[in-house]
Amino acid sequence: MRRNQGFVRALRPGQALRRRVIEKFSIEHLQILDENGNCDDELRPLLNDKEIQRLYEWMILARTLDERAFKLQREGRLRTYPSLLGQEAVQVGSAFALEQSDWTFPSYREAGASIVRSFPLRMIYQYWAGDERGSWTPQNQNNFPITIPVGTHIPIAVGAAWAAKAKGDPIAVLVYFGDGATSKGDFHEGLNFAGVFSLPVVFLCQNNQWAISVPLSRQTAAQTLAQKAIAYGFAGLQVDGNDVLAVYQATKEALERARSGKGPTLIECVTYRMGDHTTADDATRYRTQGEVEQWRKKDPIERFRKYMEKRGLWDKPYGQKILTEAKEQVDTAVKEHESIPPPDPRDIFRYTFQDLSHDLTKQMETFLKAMGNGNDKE
Amino acid sequence: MRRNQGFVRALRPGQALRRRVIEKFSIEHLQILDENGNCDDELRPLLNDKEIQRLYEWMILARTLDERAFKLQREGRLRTYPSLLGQEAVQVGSAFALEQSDWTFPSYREAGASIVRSFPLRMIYQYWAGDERGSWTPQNQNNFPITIPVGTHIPIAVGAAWAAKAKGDPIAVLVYFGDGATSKGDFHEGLNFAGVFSLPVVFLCQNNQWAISVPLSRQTAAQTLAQKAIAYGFAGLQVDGNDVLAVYQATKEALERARSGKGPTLIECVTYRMGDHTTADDATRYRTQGEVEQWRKKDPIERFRKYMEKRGLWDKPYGQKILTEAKEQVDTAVKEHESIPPPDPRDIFRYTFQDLSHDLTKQMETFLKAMGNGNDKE
Amino acid sequence: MPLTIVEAVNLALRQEMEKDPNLVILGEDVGKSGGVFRATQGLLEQFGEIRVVDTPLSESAIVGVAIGMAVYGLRPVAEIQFMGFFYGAMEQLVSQAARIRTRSRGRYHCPIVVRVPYGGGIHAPEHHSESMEAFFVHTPGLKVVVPSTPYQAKGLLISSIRDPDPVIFMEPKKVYRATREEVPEEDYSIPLGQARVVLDGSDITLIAWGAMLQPTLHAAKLAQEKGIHPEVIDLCTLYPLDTETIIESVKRTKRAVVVHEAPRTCGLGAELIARINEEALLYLEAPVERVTGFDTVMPLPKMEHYYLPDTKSVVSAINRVMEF
Amino acid sequence: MPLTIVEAVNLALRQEMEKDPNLVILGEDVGKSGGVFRATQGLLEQFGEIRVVDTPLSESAIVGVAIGMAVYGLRPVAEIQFMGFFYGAMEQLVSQAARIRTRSRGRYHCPIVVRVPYGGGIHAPEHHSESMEAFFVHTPGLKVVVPSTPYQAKGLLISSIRDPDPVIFMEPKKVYRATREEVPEEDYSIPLGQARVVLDGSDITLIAWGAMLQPTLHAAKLAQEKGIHPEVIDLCTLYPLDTETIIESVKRTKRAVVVHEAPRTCGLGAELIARINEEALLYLEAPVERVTGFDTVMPLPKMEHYYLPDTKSVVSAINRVMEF
Ligand SMILES: Cc1ncc(C[n+]2csc(CCOP(=O)(O)OP(=O)(O)O)c2C)c(N)n1
Ligand SMILES: Cc1ncc(C[n+]2csc(CCOP(=O)(O)OP(=O)(O)O)c2C)c(N)n1
Ligand SMILES: [Mg+2]
Ligand SMILES: [Mg+2]
Repeated sequence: MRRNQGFVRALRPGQALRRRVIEKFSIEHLQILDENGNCDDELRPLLNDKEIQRLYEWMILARTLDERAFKLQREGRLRTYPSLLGQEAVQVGSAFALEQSDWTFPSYREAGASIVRSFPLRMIYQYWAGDERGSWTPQNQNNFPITIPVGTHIPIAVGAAWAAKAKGDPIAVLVYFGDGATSKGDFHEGLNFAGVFSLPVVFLCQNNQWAISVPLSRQTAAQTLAQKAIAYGFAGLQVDGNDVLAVYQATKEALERARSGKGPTLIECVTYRMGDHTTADDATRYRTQGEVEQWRKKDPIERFRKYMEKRGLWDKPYGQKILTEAKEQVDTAVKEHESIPPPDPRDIFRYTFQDLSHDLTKQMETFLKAMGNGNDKE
Repeated sequence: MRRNQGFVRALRPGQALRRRVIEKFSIEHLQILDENGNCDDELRPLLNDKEIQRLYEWMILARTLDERAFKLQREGRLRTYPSLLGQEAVQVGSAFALEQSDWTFPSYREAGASIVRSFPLRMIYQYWAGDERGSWTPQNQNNFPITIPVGTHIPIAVGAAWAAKAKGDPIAVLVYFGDGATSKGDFHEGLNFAGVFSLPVVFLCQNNQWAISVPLSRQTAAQTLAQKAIAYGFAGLQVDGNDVLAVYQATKEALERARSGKGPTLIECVTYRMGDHTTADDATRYRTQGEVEQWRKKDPIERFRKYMEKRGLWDKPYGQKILTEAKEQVDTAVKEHESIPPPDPRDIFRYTFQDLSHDLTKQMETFLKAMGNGNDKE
Repeated sequence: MPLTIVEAVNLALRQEMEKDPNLVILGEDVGKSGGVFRATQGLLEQFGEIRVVDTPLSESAIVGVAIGMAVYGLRPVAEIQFMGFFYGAMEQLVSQAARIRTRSRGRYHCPIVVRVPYGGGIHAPEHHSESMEAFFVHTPGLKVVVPSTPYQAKGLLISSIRDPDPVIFMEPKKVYRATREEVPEEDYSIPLGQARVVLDGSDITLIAWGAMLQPTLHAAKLAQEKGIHPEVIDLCTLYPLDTETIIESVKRTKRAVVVHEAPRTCGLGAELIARINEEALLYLEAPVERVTGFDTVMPLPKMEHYYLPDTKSVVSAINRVMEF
Repeated sequence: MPLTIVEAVNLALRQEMEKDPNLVILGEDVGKSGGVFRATQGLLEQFGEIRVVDTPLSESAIVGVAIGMAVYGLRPVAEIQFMGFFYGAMEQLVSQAARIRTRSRGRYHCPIVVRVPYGGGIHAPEHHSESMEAFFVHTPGLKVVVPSTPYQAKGLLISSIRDPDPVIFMEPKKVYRATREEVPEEDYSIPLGQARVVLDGSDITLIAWGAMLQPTLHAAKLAQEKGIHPEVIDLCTLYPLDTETIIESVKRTKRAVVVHEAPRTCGLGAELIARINEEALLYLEAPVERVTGFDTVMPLPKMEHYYLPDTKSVVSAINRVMEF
């Protein structure tokens, strides 16, 4: 067995007594669907045909919404937007495993997860068009707004899990982040805290191999990201992130462990960022087309489609129908979004505190007066 | 073999194919001297009799200096002071393994290590008496001043290691910190960085079981602190921190690995803080006398003395002589320290930048004038 | 009963915890040991481990976890052991706590209190004497409160706990036990955002807060003996600032001195002068003086008395302004 | 040759790296991709992986490691990708970098430069538009530099790199590519701590820095058409402040306006007003005006133009002050 490297050499026979192995750990990898859509039936999650199709339909919708966002940005109708292309399985599979009462803390790349959490498509466009109203969470939902400062939402998710446990609510918290986030101090402080108090939280790392232009090899010398859980004394698992069934199964299991008081789990989903980091990035500057092509072969949707076809759950007409419906939903969302009247400048001040402070009232009035005096900067 | 807990249950036979173990790790514990001073000769480091005695003499000096510091504080001749009592073996054993060209980055509890690094005893008292001149490092030494914000010196030590590697200097960096420090974001960012660039640095954790009143069980859910190295892809080892030979041997080995390009090592030294956190603390508020007594049996100096006696390297006269010499050294150091004239108030301004800024010159002159005008606050 | 500031803080915490089951306390050493200054003494015993939490040594997580608790519906009161260790929690505070209401357009808010002992003068080690209020005041979305007496401490802490937005509650550790004052058992609160006039006067306005109030008052008394009648204002809340009270006073006295421990440049004193300049310039008969720390690191005990404003330095500032 | 600010930064880095083998660059995406704004483009290719380091996503370690490199004898130039992500590095900056010379009594010092694009107006996502200079200026032991033009950028960056103490080099990303200006190939440096008078005038002093210089200058030109002659000062170095130049000017013009993007309260504008109050009060014929961001979070693109000072808001401030 492979020893923790380095001290192997130092081990000579007859040292058993005072130089001994005191802890052993192992990290597992889970794949249920291989790249050709062949399924390991031993592991297949208990999903009925309709649910299988829902997974597919969410992934198609996620990709459609994402492609449109990209187009809109290029047409100047959205600001900088981070594409989820290639990560549909991680996002849909994990979100599909959640109960509505569970909480999610997304980073900025999880449009695919939010729609499964029934966050309005319209508002996704609204947010990326530069309108704060797009990060308002509908009342019946337990989703925290997206977080841009990488990793800073992790301790917050842990705090929510702490509160849920203290209140005895039978829910779990799911927090999304990337491979780059695992290098941040907040990742460490958050996971460590969750371990110490054995909190109902699932840490879902979308290891898409890149942090803008920085490859995984520059984020860590560890063989896997899943093994970071060992540092915190809880379970870690690596999953094929382009296998929607594996992601679903692992997340489901981790959420159940969380809800039943078995503590946190770190799930590393191995996937790939097929697009540029954001619409403001150009990935050809730092990675090869060859690498991208290798991953295209592992496309999460195509793989799942093959599986469904084998099971008789997919045929051309069905595929066509789903695609058309997705396009329609996205069209409607874009229309709705673009017909929303511009935000009220007063909103800049209104939400700083529950009640406007004296200073803010004064600043707002001066500002509105200036606008009135033809000093409106628009 | 003990699996990464949690997913064990999920493993059913016949799942080998898609659910497989991809990584295995183990953590070792090293002890060379048992609590009765019996030595595992297979592991005994290559130290001659004189060196064995030096280790003992340094430990006696460390303890003597520490006991005096405590007394001086109680007499109001020192400010708050953090005792190293019980941690003599970790500090002396590790520092003894260093070459003079190596660098150390202490936290605040390593008076025992600094004296081995030939830091003047006098200045240790000076610093804890509240005089910055006590944190000036003698020119020929590569010791960074002590750091009080827990863990913040870790990335700095890593930066020094980075520079040494870049310059091709054949040296290693040793950074000291406690069990509490392992919960800080800077611990994570620093160790991760060192792993990614395979830097010549040794992370020495003095796990003394307590962070002020917070026990180890509140710092981590991990079975050992050594296993945190797994998260960073480098070697981690747990050592009996009250066994000066084990600490010396592990540190020596890790330093050699560092100097020969084999990268970082995390060494967890299991020891105990026999005293209060500092002279401002009262440990009886949060821990039992019973626990303290258990650890007194493992006293690092007494254990080593027994070993030396067995080897004929210790007898009463020798022990007496060493103790007397230590007391004399400490007496001299205290005298020297207390005969140092008070610091020059100008020093408050002088070291902010290489050259006094216009503002600071003005502030200093105003201040000196005020003092002159009988407004001297002394 | 007569209490010290630290006892008043403890009383406020206990009484609010009795009232509000959602109030939880978290921080380093707040439980078993009752806090390094004993501010949380007895709370673990009374309320148990779920409501009084000794945390790992993780400033960023202490504030971050508190934010998550608040978003979920609890009322966390976090403690950062010393202000010098707050820097590690700045990102959580500025990028998350202070913005949640704004960025979620009111859907979520963040009713946390972060208690933190601040300031110098207790001969503490390095990094234990910071006074970084200007950082917080400059950060949109935070309220900043500093009591100067036991009575103020209880009333202001209760208001801070009940406030729906994030509050930094700075505790002047130099005077934690300096004086005892009658503090009612009964529930009372002191509204945030209001300064108080501690001494009425007509010749010059002295503005201070926290531990600087005592030397300032003392200097005022000495000035009175010389026939100068200073008005002394205790800010109590540093943000939102009670500009009105300050301006009203300065318009009457036409002179002012601001006293704070923090480094001079870009300290809160500068903002107070800016507001006086904006609203009372024509009333001024002398430049507003600042008595502050230097633009240097706070020295270690042997020299910290040189650094901190004290009665003498306030007195000479008063004289300079009066003689201008 | 005519360069933009970002090209001038790149040129300064390249030339200093050619001169000084101890100069290393580290940060997120500074290597292979040449920086998200291309400020470090081509440096990895020319100087290799040991001198141009793509780091993990760890702001605290980026600054902390740079400190260690500097203490060991290198000259690190670290990049924090956007100022909004600087908070995570505050503890390293304030508790370590800014204090090393003081606490080691000169035995060690910390010649690091931290480059950081700051400010709004590029329709960036949340947290990408911060302007937190007041935090740095309030921290003893740091120098703070902000270029406003390509020529200034090269000369000031070279001085910052050669400076023996920690320097925060704030790059106004809004004008990174706004204008081209002749920037000499030759080695030249612009001393830190000196403001420059960009426009001579006699009626009012306008003080700005970085991206705010352009709207301020533009407003000044418009004022000239109305017969008002503003003097415009570009601070260049925010700490140490060139108080002399400011005071000398205000004493002549008797009026002043300060312009900055950062929130108003406790911004650097307050400090400038405090210094004018201290040294030129009796010369003032009107309150010094502040044209600043609001005490709110910088809005997202749809509304950020409401937040940022611009020509119109500076013009109306000039009018208010002149008509006072
Ligand atoms: C604290 C912080 N530092 C830097 C950035 C700039 N930035 C935005 S995304 C990103 C890379 C994040 O990589 P990863 O965590 O893998 O997530 P991914 O973008 O791949 O989904 C960086 C450096 C940021 N947003 N926050
Ligand atoms: C960042 C930071 N937070 C809090 C403190 C206050 N404090 C001083 S020592 C200490 C405990 C440190 O425990 P550990 O790391 O185990 O070292 P030990 O004191 O046991 O040697 C704490 C909380 C500090 N110095 N720095
Ligand atoms: Mg990534
Ligand atoms: Mg400890």
